[in-house]
Amino acid sequence: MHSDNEITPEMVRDSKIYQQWGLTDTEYQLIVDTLDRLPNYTETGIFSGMWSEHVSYKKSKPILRHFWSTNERVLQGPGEGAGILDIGDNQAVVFKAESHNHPSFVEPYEGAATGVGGILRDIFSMGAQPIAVLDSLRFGELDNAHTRHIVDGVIAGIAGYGNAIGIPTVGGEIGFDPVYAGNPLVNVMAVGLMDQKGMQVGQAKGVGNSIIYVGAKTGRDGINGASFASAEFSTEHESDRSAVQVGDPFLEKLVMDATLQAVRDHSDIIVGIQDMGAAGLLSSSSEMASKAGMGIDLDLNQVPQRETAMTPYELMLSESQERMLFVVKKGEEQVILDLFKKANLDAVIIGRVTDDGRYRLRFNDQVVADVPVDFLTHAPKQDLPMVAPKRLAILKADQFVPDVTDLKQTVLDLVGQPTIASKSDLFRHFDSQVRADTVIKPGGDAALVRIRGTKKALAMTTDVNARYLYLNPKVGAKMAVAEAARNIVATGATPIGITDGLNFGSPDNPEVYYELAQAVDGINELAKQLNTPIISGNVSLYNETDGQAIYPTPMIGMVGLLTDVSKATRIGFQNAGDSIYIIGK
Amino acid sequence: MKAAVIRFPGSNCDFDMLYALQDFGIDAEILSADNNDLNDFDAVFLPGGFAYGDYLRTGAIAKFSPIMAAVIQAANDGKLVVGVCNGFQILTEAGLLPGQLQVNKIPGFICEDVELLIENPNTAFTNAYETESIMIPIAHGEGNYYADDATLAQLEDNHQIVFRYAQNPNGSAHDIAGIMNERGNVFGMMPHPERAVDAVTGNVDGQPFFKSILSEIIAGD
Amino acid sequence: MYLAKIYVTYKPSILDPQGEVIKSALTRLDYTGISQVSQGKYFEVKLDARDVEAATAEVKSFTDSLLINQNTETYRFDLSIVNEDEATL
Amino acid sequence: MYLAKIYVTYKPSILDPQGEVIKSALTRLDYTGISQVSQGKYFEVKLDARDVEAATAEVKSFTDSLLINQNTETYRFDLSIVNEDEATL
Ligand SMILES: Nc1ncnc2c1ncn2[C@@H]1O[C@H](COP(=O)(O)OP(=O)(O)O)[C@@H](O)[C@H]1O
Repeated sequence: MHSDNEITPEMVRDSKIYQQWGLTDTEYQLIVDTLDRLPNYTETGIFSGMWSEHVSYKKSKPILRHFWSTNERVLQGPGEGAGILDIGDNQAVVFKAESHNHPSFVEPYEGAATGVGGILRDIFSMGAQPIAVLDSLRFGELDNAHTRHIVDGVIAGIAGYGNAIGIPTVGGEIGFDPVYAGNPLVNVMAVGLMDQKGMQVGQAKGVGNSIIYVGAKTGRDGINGASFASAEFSTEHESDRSAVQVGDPFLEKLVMDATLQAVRDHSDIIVGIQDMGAAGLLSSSSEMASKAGMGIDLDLNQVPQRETAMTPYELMLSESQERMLFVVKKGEEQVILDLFKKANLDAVIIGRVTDDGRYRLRFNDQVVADVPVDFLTHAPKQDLPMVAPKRLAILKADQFVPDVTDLKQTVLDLVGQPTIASKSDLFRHFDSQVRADTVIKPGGDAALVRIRGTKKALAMTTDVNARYLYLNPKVGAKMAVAEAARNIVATGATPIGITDGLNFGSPDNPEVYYELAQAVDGINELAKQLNTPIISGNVSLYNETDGQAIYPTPMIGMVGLLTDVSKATRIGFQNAGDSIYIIGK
Repeated sequence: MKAAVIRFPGSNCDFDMLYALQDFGIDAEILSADNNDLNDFDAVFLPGGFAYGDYLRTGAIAKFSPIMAAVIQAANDGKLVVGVCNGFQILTEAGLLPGQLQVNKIPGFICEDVELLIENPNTAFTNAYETESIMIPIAHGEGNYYADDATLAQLEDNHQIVFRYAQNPNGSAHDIAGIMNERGNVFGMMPHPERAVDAVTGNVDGQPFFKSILSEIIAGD
Repeated sequence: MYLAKIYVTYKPSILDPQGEVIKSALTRLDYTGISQVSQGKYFEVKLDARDVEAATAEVKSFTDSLLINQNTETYRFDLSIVNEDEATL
Repeated sequence: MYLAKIYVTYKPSILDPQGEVIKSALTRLDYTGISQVSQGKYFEVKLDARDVEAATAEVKSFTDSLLINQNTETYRFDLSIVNEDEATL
């Protein structure tokens, strides 16, 4: 087993191990220059984790910056676990989307299940009670055993987690196209409800305050096999490791209930809450410190561990599920520790907030990392070239003119397509009614969930037709927003906000980068017209197989507010003799 | 007159049940499965969910939680004991109701409205129904009722089968959706009547279930 | 320290839907020679006990009361002696 | 006819939530000597094959591709020869 003693900073430099972890020579040199010394093994590892696209958004940020995310309702825009909108009566709605595309391809059940677990943590770490889950799924054509296996696994995974934790899966959308055969998309969105006074943010303020680790023990789950150094430095068997996280919805239910109770009863002593998502303990702790303008000092020996002989690198990068980080006022820790203990959960103080702006890790009585936290959390931005895809120049708007000779047959052929056919065989596996608040279940235009104790209800939907974006990224993106808004309006609700899941190919391809920029432009344009700010979202890049990118697929998740739930409109015709109208042109 | 809704770690329909009871004017509260005393309560409800994760077998771990001795005592005292979904599974594991709930015949969780036939209208759980068939949602992966032939014959003979599925969704023996004990005070069913009490959700077929229970509790007071 | 390996299966009279589903999936995948599949549970439990008799009694006791449902399941088990700090399990 | 008994367990690095829950239930039930519990799956599959080598290859193949999740699970199996109409399984 390797330790930092064995692998010297010089070895890290000379072996260029950092390249396998995803750091470029330029980035490595920047670290050397800024630290004014060679980073050691652990430090190199944490920079590579924090500076990955997945965590830093270094490639997409220049585009995402343009998102319009302020209006009279916005209480929290992008930058926290999830965005928050005011819905009156001192209540707020919280929502966000997350992708789990790659894990779901490797291991459909656990990939999709942990996607649900992760997005729910984003919601309850804000102090909100999750009230609904939605999904947006893309698979290859349903004509082979492998795709069926993925579809079945993903559906069972979403059901397995959502049903067990007791949050209804109320809506979603599913499409099939050969471009997704080697790269399915699994996006999940969660919606939560909170009292505005319970709002929590993920910040580590106040010198001396305690960092408390809560929930599952840390194992080697999700430490990226490909970039992991074991091949070079460890004799341990690769097959004993797992690149895929395993979810435990039962544990997460306990963590969720205890977290919400802590927020309800002890908001005066809780300074911040953050879930451990991508790059686990590392990104959650460093971002909390950086946002607050503070430093942090962690003792890794205190981290509850599920496996033996874990290194600091592994402890920091592990993506074990069902873990949270709390910052609690100095001297008040016992209250929180007791609360979690009562729920049979691990809760331990693992460190303190400092005022020196350093990110410092200790292990076995040694300092194993000591770097400026702001530097760690701010990857050098990259401005990438973009160019309009060639296909757009040769496509004419009227290129395809359907030749319909037998209307009846064409209609039958169309409704026989899996993408168009009813999805009830799939969504019947989701518990859409637990919590007993679901007014409109899957099968309608948008889902509708009432807010108990009020007359209000929240409408929610996920939509995108990626073929339109393939033909015109900007117009296609606008159409996705428009479709979502139509679905919301069809329930009687008024659209109030958007989250998104931007699924694209490699940003290093200037054509893909162009698609991303155009799609964001399009979303923005329509969002402003509809007064639906984009308050949260997720980016998933590198969705390619054999150099072939998926269609640009920016999933739009939209939420609407219905002030009087008795006015809800449903999809079915209500009475014989009612008139039927077509609205629009 | 007071009702307890037992919350096992992993219960997730506890509030749904509580609200449904309260909507019918029943004084109800949620009680953790760590308690061991039900003396103050006249009726006990075991709600749906996944008690202790149900990893081993549904209800298997829950049957050993501290509250269960008190639940058994309450049942023996003639108090109403009602289990819905996971609650039904726990009651069978604990031996308060015969049989066992197995994995659905076609494995997989199913959530949809199903038609139930009211098989015995003269029970504490059905006496307010004026129709013979109702729609109630199911939401389970292990609702396939099994009991040996002798037990099934006994259930039939004693009119202990309270609800049957009109179209069997899960492979249950004799299309069983809900049964009670011989004495008629312990009852379990897989479908969720507490999800069908509020007009805004589009289904009120669960209302007479709670009205029946309410009148029974009042009568017993 | 003892290691009990406990094998739980359905009683012969009980339908095993998972086994059926697996069998038909295998047949779809062209494993044509398969005539029967049953799925059960497998537990490994490490326990301390005075002697083999005590360990055997304990395994029987907790398997009967917790690990299986006697309505539908049955089991067998082997017991072996293991080193306190043996890593595998 | 061959009978394959296949024992599936989690890889050592994988969290086994089942095992933990069962262990704490057993401890609550006063089985105090128990130090570790893991829950796995147990399959019995009856199959026809030309010879032991063919049967072994087939069991490996379908276990890898269907019965286990290679990311998280590992397995071992025994093979025995059984009578066509042997009742038990
Ligand atoms: N496409 C997007 N549109 C708007 N906001 C986004 C988008 N992608 C990410 N964000 C915001 O950036 C922040 C970081 O996102 P992410 O890394 O996905 O969150 P997490 O911390 O849960 O991993 C979040 O506040 C998120 O809402």
